[in-house]
Amino acid sequence: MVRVLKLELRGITKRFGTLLANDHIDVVVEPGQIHCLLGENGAGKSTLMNVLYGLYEPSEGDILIDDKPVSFRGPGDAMAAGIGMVHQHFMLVPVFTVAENVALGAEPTKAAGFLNLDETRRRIKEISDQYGFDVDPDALVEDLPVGVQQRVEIIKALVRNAKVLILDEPTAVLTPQETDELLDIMRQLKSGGTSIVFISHKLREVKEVSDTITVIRRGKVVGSAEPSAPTTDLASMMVGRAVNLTLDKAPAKPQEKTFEVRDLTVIAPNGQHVVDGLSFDIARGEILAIAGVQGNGQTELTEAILGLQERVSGSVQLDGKELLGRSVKEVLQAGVGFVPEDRKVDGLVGTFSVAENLVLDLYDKPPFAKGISMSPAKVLENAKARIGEFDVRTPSAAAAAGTLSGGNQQKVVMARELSRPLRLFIASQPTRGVDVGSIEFLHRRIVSERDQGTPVMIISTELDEVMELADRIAVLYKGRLVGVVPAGTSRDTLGLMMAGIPPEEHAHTSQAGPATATTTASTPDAEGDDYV
Amino acid sequence: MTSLRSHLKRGSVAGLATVGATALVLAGCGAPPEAGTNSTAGATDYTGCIVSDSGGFDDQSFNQSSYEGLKKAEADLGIKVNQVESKTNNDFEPNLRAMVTAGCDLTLTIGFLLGDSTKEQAAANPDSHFAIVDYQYDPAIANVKPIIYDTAQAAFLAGYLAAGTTKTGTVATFGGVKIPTVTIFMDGYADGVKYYNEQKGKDVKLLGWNKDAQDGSFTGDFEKQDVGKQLTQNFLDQGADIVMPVAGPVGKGAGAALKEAKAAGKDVKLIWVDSDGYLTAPDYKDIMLSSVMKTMGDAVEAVVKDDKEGNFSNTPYVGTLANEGVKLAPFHDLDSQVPAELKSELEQIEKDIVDGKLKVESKASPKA
Amino acid sequence: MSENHPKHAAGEHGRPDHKDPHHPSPAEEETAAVVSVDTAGGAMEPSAVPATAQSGQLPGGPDTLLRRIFTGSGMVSVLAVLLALIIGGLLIASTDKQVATTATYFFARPTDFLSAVWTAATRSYIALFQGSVFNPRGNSVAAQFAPFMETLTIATPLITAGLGVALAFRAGLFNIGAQGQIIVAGILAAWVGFALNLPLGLHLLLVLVAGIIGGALWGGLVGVLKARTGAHEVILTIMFNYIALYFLRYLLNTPAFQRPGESNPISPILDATAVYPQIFGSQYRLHLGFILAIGATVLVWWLLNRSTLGFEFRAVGANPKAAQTAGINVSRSTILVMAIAGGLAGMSGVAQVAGTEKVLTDGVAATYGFDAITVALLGRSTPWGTFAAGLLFGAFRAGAVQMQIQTGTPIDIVLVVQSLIVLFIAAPPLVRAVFGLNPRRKKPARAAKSRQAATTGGAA
Amino acid sequence: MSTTVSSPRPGTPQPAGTDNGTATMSAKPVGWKTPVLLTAFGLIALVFFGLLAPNQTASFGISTSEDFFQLPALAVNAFAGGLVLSILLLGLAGYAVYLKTKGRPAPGWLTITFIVLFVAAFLIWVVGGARTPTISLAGLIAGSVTLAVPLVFGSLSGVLCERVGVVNIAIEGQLLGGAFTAAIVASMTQNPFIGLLAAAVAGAVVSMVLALFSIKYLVNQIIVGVVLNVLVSGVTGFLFSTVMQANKAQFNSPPGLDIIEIPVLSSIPVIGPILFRQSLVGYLMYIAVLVVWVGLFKTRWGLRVRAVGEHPQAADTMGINVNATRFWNVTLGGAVAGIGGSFFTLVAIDSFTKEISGGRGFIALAALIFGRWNPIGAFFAALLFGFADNLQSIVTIIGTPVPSQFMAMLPYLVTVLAVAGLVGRSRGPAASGIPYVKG
Repeated sequence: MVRVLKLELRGITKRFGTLLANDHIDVVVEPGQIHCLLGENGAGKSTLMNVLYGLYEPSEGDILIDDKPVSFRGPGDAMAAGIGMVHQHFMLVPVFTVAENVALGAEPTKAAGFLNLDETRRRIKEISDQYGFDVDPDALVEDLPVGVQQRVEIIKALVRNAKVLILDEPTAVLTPQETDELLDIMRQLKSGGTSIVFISHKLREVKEVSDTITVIRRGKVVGSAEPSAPTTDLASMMVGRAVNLTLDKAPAKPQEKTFEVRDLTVIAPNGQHVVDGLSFDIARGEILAIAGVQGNGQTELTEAILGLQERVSGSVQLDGKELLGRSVKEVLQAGVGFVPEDRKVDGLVGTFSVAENLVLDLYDKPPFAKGISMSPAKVLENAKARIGEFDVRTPSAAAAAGTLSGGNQQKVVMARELSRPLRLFIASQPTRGVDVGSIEFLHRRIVSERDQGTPVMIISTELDEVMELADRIAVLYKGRLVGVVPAGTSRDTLGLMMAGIPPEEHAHTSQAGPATATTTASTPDAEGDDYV
Repeated sequence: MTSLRSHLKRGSVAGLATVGATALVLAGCGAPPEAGTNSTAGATDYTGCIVSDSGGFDDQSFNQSSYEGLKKAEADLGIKVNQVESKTNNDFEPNLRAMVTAGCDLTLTIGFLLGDSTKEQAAANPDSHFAIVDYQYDPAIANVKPIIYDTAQAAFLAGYLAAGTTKTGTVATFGGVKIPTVTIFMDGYADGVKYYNEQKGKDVKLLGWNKDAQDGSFTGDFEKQDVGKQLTQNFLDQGADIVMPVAGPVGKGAGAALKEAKAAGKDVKLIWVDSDGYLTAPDYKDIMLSSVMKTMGDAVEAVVKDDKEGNFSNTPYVGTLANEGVKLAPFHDLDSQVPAELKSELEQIEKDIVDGKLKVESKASPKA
Repeated sequence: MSENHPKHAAGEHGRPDHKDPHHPSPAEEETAAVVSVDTAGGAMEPSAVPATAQSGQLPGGPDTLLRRIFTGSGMVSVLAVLLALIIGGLLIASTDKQVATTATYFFARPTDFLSAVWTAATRSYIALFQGSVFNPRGNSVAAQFAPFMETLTIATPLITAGLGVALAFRAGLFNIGAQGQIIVAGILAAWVGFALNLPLGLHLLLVLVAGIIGGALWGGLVGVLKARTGAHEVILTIMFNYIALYFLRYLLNTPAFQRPGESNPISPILDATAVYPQIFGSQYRLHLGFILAIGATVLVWWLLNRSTLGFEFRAVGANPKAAQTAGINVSRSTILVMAIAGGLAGMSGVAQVAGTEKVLTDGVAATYGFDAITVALLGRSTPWGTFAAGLLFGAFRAGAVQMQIQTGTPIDIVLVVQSLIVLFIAAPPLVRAVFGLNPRRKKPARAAKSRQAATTGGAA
Repeated sequence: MSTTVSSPRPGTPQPAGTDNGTATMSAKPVGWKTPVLLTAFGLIALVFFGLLAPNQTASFGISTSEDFFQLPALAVNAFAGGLVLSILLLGLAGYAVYLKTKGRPAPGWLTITFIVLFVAAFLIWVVGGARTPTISLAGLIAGSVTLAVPLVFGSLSGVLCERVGVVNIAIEGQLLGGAFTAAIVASMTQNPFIGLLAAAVAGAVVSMVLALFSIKYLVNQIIVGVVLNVLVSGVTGFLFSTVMQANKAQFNSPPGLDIIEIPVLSSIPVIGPILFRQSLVGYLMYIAVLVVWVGLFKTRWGLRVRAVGEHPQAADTMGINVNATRFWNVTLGGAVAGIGGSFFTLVAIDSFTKEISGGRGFIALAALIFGRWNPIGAFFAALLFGFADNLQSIVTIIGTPVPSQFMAMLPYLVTVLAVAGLVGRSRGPAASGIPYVKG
């Protein structure tokens, strides 16, 4: 067997300006181990790994390989030292083929620098066969499913003979089934002699696959644990307090159905039916959660309702009025509140002040504007009220929204959308990238909006969030509705539905799921599905 | 980034240092002059000033010729010269004003674009004298002397010459921008060709200008010389063998194209304008058939001389064949290629024009 | 719950390794404010500088020239101007005859060379100053201040066209087309001015309106094409400049745009009722257009900061996707902002034909359309910044005339100095480095270490 | 590895499912735009080039006197020719409409065929209506290539810069800088080859400023480009007035690069002159297009360059120094444009004048976009602009009722049409224009 590496981080400190992202972190990765770094989003795990991978220079501290200190000028050095990394957001060039992506940076060439990708193709085949990956070296990466893209990333590392593989939140974009496959691959790699640094905040996976666990909180190592440690202990270590965050939610009292979607179809520019004949409706005082793995038409569904999609057919009616074919402004005026999935891109203008962002879709309505003249005083007044009401942590109402933390940004978006009388509330990934404290707050606001009698539609890829908030759950797969099931449906059933299998085909698993389904400490977090 | 930065610094600093040091070592070893050698030229109080239009004094056209005329006056008459170039139309007025305040005795302005500003300054400073090239006022202004040219007369000769010399039966002309001082050349040239055809019963074709339609080929500016070259190439492709560019520096493009054609074995010729191209564009000596000259420098010098001697008048100076203000330049090296018969015909035509027997008219001609 | 949410929770939530181009991404946005403050102080941490903290990023945000001057980076602006002037001075000196002469015996008597360099550069700049601000040699107070009036006059079209460019910048559009917009405005305004006979007041008003409409049409057309087809406005505006110029040349060759009895491509002089009155009488060229330029600056300020339209423009400029999601019609904004920008540039066209030139020629736009871009950049796309930058560049242009007369330095030097100023102001770290203001940072230790790393890495 | 550059949001790999991939902005929507445009142009052709065409014979010379063998001139009756071609055009437009009703986009060949036929119809119409209805087709094409030479170099510079993620608006400045330096250095050394080399260096220096400011100081790339154009214009104008004009013989009379004819081959009609009767710069143009294309798409260097332009983070994580790659590529681009600039002063003409590049850098920019960031596409786009330019020149020679000022607008109108009508929302390299800030 190939010799394996011992990797040690000693006193790693990383500052960004005055911000301390990593504070004297010590971690030892023993050869041939799966070492888990457990921590909330924002705890500093990824920064640490970027330091280890040579992307950031540490402000202080040393990296040791086999007890010898090394320092990496860039990822090239790290790779040469036998460290490979699969980033949370894949580092693949979408318009390149698999082979090109794998070759990049260490390209086999013929004379005069001409590429010789045959060698790369052969290696990809080899590794694919060894680990049972099904990867076509000549496929364009942008055409591949996420799971396959992730395997391409793993191949990239293996082609470079990585002895230590860093996996940064690898399961965030996977279905439960794909996650299980990945865990299998990890075990395989380990038995082949590769050490793995597994970064996650999902306790179930961590416990299932890790050999050692190091818990990081706010940039510091707060302790280490055995995988056998109780889930609740791990969770409170990670979050820094006892976690018992089940949402207090009164049962829904659905009234009349005021929002109806019929045969909604959205055709993407490339001709694909990204939303395909959807029909559902939502009653006042009810939360419908749309579950599904990311990229199954959720974005297009919400954009179609809002009027942002061009090629749409079918019907979307709110209070008996057709929404399709109207401008975004008209849809918003009809009483639709909308929280987009990517607040930085769609929800906020980062360089605008918090106050301006709080009126981003109200700026031309009284009292903020008379004619085309705006009243800064009224905008400010509104901002102060909303900031107080939603507990937005900002230096001032004039601070640029882009400087706030993710949770506070999300509060700004939510505050804006909930500040006007709504006839329908749509929130897409309402708590993505948001800290635990804010999640609780935002969830309570969503439920209270429901309790005021507004139909609410939640789109989330996080099963925990779906299960916690929903009164009914609709699962999307490849633009189609797999089924609409009641709130209490088990995690396994939902998982299978997210893979496209309708509930009637796996009825036997619907009840009495495995122990994992019991939610003792449900603290859904940023990109993840579940802690447990 | 680190390596990039250090590389940059090292590279640029080292490079600069090398260049600088070399230059100093090479150039810095001379001996200093003795102090106190301050030469003062033959002194006179008379100051002649010139304001160019936006073409600048290097336009190889009227700004340049006028400027050279004034410089000649400086050398010959010992006057002081002040000059200022205009970059844009906005500079005309401040430039002119500055000249007047600087105490110029005579201020020369170039081109119709300066017409209004000159008029204004002339009115504001009735004691100062002005002269304006290629523009005239109706009615005349007491302290402004227009210097204008009936260029069509000389261009007529050039047209006749071209028609009489062409081997292919096709001649061509093009302009820089369609303005009267340009089209007057083209009109005369066209008429010359036409006259030749009438006299000889031939059918020499003219490309690039249609006098009746008052439209033709223009490069669009006085800058893109390669466009002038390509245009000339196109003329050659269309069968022309003699080309007269009326486009300032862009004329060199025509010269370049013809020179190439000549090198490729074609018998082609160039007719220059404004100055004697044989002298001012010597690169094209061997294809320079003749030039349509505006002897602006002489006129300018004469006007300055008159004024200096107290003989200023506001009657327009009109350059014609008669007063040699415009003329056809000698054939120089190509003299042998112009048949004696044609030469005498040209002399006769010149005489007829001078005598008024032959009228050369252009829409752009100076008003009588 | 609040104690669990410290103000600066270690900010790595979201996408730590994802570098969003428009957002400060290192360790998340939360840190951006802190970081930018930190970098402004001079401690450049290349890996932690958010793009928006860099001065070149457009649209400019709220930091105006004025504010920059009164904050730490004000010094940088001053130094940037100084540095540009020094380089320009060196360029002047390098071609100076006296400098060349003294350089030949540099080693024998270096002081001659140095004083020649000094003289060549300062002589030009003194002339520049005398031609733009105050001429002590003037024989009356009025004459002494005449250069300043000239500066204001030349600044007028620079300001309005610069505002047009700046406004478009703020909406995320690069309006390189002020030149064409000035031309089309000039055509319409001049035609109304010389072809119609109308009473005083009404005539001028109509000239102004015609010019603004002309510019707005030409700019708006680009907006329409951009909004409908997605064509890039940089290319479109450049092409539209040429098209406008050739169209103008065509018109100037038609009798309708020529003086009766003449065939020169120059229009009749505008009627006396159609020209801007001169503010301080006929001794200065300064005309009503300058007051209107001040008005335009106020208007643009109001538009951007106090109107719903400006809110839309800025939102579209800063984040078009968010703007669209918030119900703002991005296409409409694009068209509208280009039309208004064109209208502002159109005011420059009017200032030309009704203010200084009083006729229409094919040089009506001079180089104002292109200068306006640098003016807007220097003004950081804020209305008052643009105003100030317009004055500065107006002073350069006005002074350049005097400089040329007195010293023979070609006006092109102004282009050099202007563009250098914009470059330097956009890159404060460079200026600080040149003047030795960057705190020295130790690097050698790292280099040694990384070499070792490479070898170790190779062995492992 | 096709020529179309398509990527979603800059720098974000799409975590999307396979066949339901989220809407990528690059994919061309099957809209009505193309069919409607084609139909409109077909109708214009029918009315103007067909029905309203003069009943005169337009003749197109194919051979020049120097050619190896002579081909007869092509003579077409303007009316009949216009009618036939416009009917063909309408047929193509109809096919596009038919495809649209089937939900399919018009294929690339259809648009290209349409353009070619439309240009042919226009040519026949304009020549048929002229006073002298004869033009030399060979000359038209050869001249187009000549006029396109600086455009091709300029757009290659753009390709090299944008492919690596830096927008290059400074092409104009690079051309001008190259032209100036070539003139002054070749004059001083009396050696055009040294001049050519110096032009490349000058272009590279201009580019280095662009690279320095946009990469190191993160100044907006378009701003740097715009300002650089002004700077180069100012510096060359200043030195022209002060240095070159003062001593033309020493500083502004560069020896030119001669036309190198390849025997026999250069005498092939039409093709001969454009391929085998060129100056060194002309031959370099063909070589440069090929080298850049092969380099970008077949070599390690190209793979890295494109990776940096598409997804710099990905390149960085694979150990590629993003900013150094950008810096040197931008510098290389400048050198290429500099060589293009030398064409003005070493090939076309034998001296420098102010603003000799005359805005060609911007046309090159348009060619780059029209050519979709592909060296070969940019080459053909530049040829199209050269063609439009030369056509207007020839048409004014033979005399047409269209005023010359309008003919002069032709290249610019073609650009607007190309950019607005045919290119539309196509996207360049995903990371183009975005500074890469590590960390």
